[in-house]
Amino acid sequence: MIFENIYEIIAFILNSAGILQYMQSYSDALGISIAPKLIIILIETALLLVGVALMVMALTWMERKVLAHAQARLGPMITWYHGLLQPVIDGVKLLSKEDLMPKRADRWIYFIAPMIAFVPALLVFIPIPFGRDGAIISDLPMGILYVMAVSAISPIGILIGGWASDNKYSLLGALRAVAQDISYEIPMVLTVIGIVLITGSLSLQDIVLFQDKIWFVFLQPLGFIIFLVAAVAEMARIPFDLHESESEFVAGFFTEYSGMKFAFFFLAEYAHLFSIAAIMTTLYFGGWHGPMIPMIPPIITSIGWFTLKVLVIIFFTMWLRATVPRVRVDQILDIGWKVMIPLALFNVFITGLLVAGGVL
Amino acid sequence: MARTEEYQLNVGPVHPSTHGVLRFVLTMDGETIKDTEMVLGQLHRGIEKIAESRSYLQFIPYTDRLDYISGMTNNYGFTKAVEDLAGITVPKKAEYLRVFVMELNRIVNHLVCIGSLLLDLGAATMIIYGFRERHKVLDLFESLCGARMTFNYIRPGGVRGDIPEGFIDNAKEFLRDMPKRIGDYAQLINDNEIVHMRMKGVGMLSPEDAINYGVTGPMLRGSGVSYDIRKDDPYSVYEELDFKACTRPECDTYARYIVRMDEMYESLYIAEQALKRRWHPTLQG
Amino acid sequence: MDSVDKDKVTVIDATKIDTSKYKREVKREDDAASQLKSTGLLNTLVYAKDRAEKRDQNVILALVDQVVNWGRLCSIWPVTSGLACCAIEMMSMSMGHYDIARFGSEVFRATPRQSDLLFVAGTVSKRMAPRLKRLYEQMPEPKWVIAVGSCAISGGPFVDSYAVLTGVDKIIPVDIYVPGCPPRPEAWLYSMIQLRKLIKEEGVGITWGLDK
Amino acid sequence: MSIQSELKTRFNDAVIEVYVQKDGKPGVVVAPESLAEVCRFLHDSGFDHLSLISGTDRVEWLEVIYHIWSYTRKENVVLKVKLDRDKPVVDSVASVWRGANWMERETYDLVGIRFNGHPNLRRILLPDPWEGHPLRRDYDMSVDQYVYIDEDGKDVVTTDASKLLREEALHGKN
Repeated sequence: MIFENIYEIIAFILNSAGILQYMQSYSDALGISIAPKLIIILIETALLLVGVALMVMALTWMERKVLAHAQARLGPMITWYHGLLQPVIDGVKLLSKEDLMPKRADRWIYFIAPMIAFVPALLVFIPIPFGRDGAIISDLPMGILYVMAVSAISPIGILIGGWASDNKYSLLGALRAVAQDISYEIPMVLTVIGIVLITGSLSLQDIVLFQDKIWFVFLQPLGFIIFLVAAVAEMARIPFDLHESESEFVAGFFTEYSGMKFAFFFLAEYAHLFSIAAIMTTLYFGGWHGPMIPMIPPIITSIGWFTLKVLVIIFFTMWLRATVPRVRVDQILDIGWKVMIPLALFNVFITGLLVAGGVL
Repeated sequence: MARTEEYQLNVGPVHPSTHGVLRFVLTMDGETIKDTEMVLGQLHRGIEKIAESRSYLQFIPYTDRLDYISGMTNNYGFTKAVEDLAGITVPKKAEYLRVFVMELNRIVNHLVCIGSLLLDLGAATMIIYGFRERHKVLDLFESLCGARMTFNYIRPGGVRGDIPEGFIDNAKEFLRDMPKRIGDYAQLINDNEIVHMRMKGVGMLSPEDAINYGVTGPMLRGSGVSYDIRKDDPYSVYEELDFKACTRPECDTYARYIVRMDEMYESLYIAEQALKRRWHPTLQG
Repeated sequence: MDSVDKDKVTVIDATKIDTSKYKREVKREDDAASQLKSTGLLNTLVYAKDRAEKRDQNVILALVDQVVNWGRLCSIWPVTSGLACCAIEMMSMSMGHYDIARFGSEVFRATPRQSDLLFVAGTVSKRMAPRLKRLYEQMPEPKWVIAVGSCAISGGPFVDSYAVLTGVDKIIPVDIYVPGCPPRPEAWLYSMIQLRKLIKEEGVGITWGLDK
Repeated sequence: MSIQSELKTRFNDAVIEVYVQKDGKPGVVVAPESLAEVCRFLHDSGFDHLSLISGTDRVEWLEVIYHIWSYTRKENVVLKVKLDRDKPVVDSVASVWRGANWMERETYDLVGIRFNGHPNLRRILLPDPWEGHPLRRDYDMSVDQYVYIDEDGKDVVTTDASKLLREEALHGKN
């Protein structure tokens, strides 16, 4: 069986279990024939939410463990096996924590900011192919454009969150974060142009299928380096973690946030980390491509390969965090505008020449 | 027409980069700091007033709590003053032991300093490595005097007591291992491009300014002034020991960091000499 | 150094010590039920039931209580605030040697809004006292305070100084006192364990208003 | 030529007493009026490092002590100024050594000696409205002063503990 996307997979499962026909006839009788489709979409959304939440939890645990072991420590140990339940526990605690709001905060914006930061981080996953044979929510024809556009919304949440807190640290942190996000968005998009020129398609699925012989890392080495630096900046990881910059602005834009709202920002941060690593895998490391193991359905194997690649990239960023210090804000913008963008343009130029010459 | 305005930003007294209770009021123009006003006194404990009602021996524990990372050196400063006042001569044995513990304390101090510097730059790993070695020194000190930080070890006329069993072996082991550790730190920090970006050309302090402001220690030597009180106005037995004053001419934060790194090697060398001389068969008194 | 009398140093061979007399008798429970009970979740259930009976409370509520308390006691995030000497030992505690991260507490939040625990680590001078009080007030409920070191408990060696507040409990409520000047990191860890016990006993209803 | 005799020949009347400290360093007692002049001369003749300014209450008089070191000549000199207890005023040397700025503020804060011509003579360790100078012998230790922060973020000093302390602490129920 070959599926187009997860919708079809869910529909197939429900169909073979006989539930779909039952639902269809029931809703037809009620006169709302669209209902089964909606239910499937809801299931899909729930799957995405749960998947991302689980991944985020795994990432926070991984971050603490990787950092601890890099620093000759142990990290969380007592909550279940090697502290595996630590993220769950943190969630429970943050849920039960008092939710403070500063007296002079802009209440409505203060309330909405964490959602604005969190939702785009979730939406980015829609066109990303997690595996072969339809492990994709929707193969948008201009997927890469969609990804870039949606992930550019998150900084707005950060900005208004910092603004609404009525705190100088928050505001400065937010301004830094937005300045950085915007300056690194541009080289990122420019490097993607190189890939699009080669594949001739904006669809992420096509980009992955193109890489069955050779990954784009080898075709676009310069583009990859620029993308890597920009990705680390977009993820807001050390050395580019000006979003938080703890030793300067206490906790950056979420200085005033507590309890669940803070947890949302936290979730958004790690979901963003995961999404950018996923995009990087898709664009440069051949997405779900990898040796298939017999006896296991290829969809599972390919998702496994995809996850493994994503985790390796994330491990790299964690390793960076344990090793290097933070770059200053003027230096970060200098790098972004004076080095990255010209290099990215150069990359587009070279790629265009090669493609026009028929080399690639 | 846009209007720009300077604003005030309060940093501290509880802030991750103040490491204790220091407070600045910064006048900022955008991201640029235009002026700094320091507000001190959040840790003013009135030790001088307390000293009025304490005897000389009673006051030594308070000196541990002045600069709480280098208690031994503070002990020595106070004890030296008492000895000068009372005209006490200290046996050579004790002086060597004092020099030994003070130099180890200097290493501890520098480790914490470099660790905190990197912590403020955003790299948390160095301070953890630094504290690992710090614990080894503190274990040595603990075997000497029973305390990890507040030693009360150096007393007028000598030290509190002689070394315990097994101390020399542990000390030798530390002295043997430490150069490699410092090499590890250098590997972690020195060749890091971001460290250079953050530290080189930052915090310039010209030699003239440094002298005029009365700056001393590694800060002064980082500004290229080759002055080390252990060499130029020697106390204790530093006159007999062989070491050099580490200086760097660059006057920036990186130079001061390098001076501290170099000084750790020198301190190890001094400590080794002190240990050797302390148990030299020909040592009299 | 070569003249040190090596014979004086008595070397203990660890392999020759008879350890059998130090071994504690461990009672092994063989039946499946008690083994299950010793694993986390069921234990929580049993404990919740006991509590509910003791307090005349709804079992479901007691269970929620348990889960929330479990979350709180395993994820205590301290605020980055050091006052004096003890703060250095606080740093020691979070470093490799002692590693408070094992208890899930290595997340030293710089902002009081996201932290649960305030270590009053060091001398509280009169000038610092109102600022410390403000820091405490900025923390969201539920919050705990551990007063560490003799200075924070009573003024310690500086008790007769004009500039030192004699005991931080005069301005903020303190849950646990750790004596020492400064206390060893082991003592800090012990205080963390005591705090966990305290949170375990403290019903979540106190802050949720459901206990009454 | 030792620095003591150098000072003696140059400032004949201003140098009141010449002595040797217990630690062997040369000490000079200077008249308060000519302190700034002497310091300027010392600075110009190579004594470029001011280690410490400290104030002492000697019951009959107040004393300010300057520890000065020369990097070029590698020698120390200790200056002392004796001041009237009722009117402790001396010239500031902050224009000679900029490092003197904070040390003079500290001396003002704790001992209550005023420095003429100091750019910013405010308390440094204690909050501005603090009553009395603690290192004076007549400082009243029986009065407890408390600090709290008012609406504008300024330190306010009061003897009324109820503004800062908890009720339990005030009524001894803790």
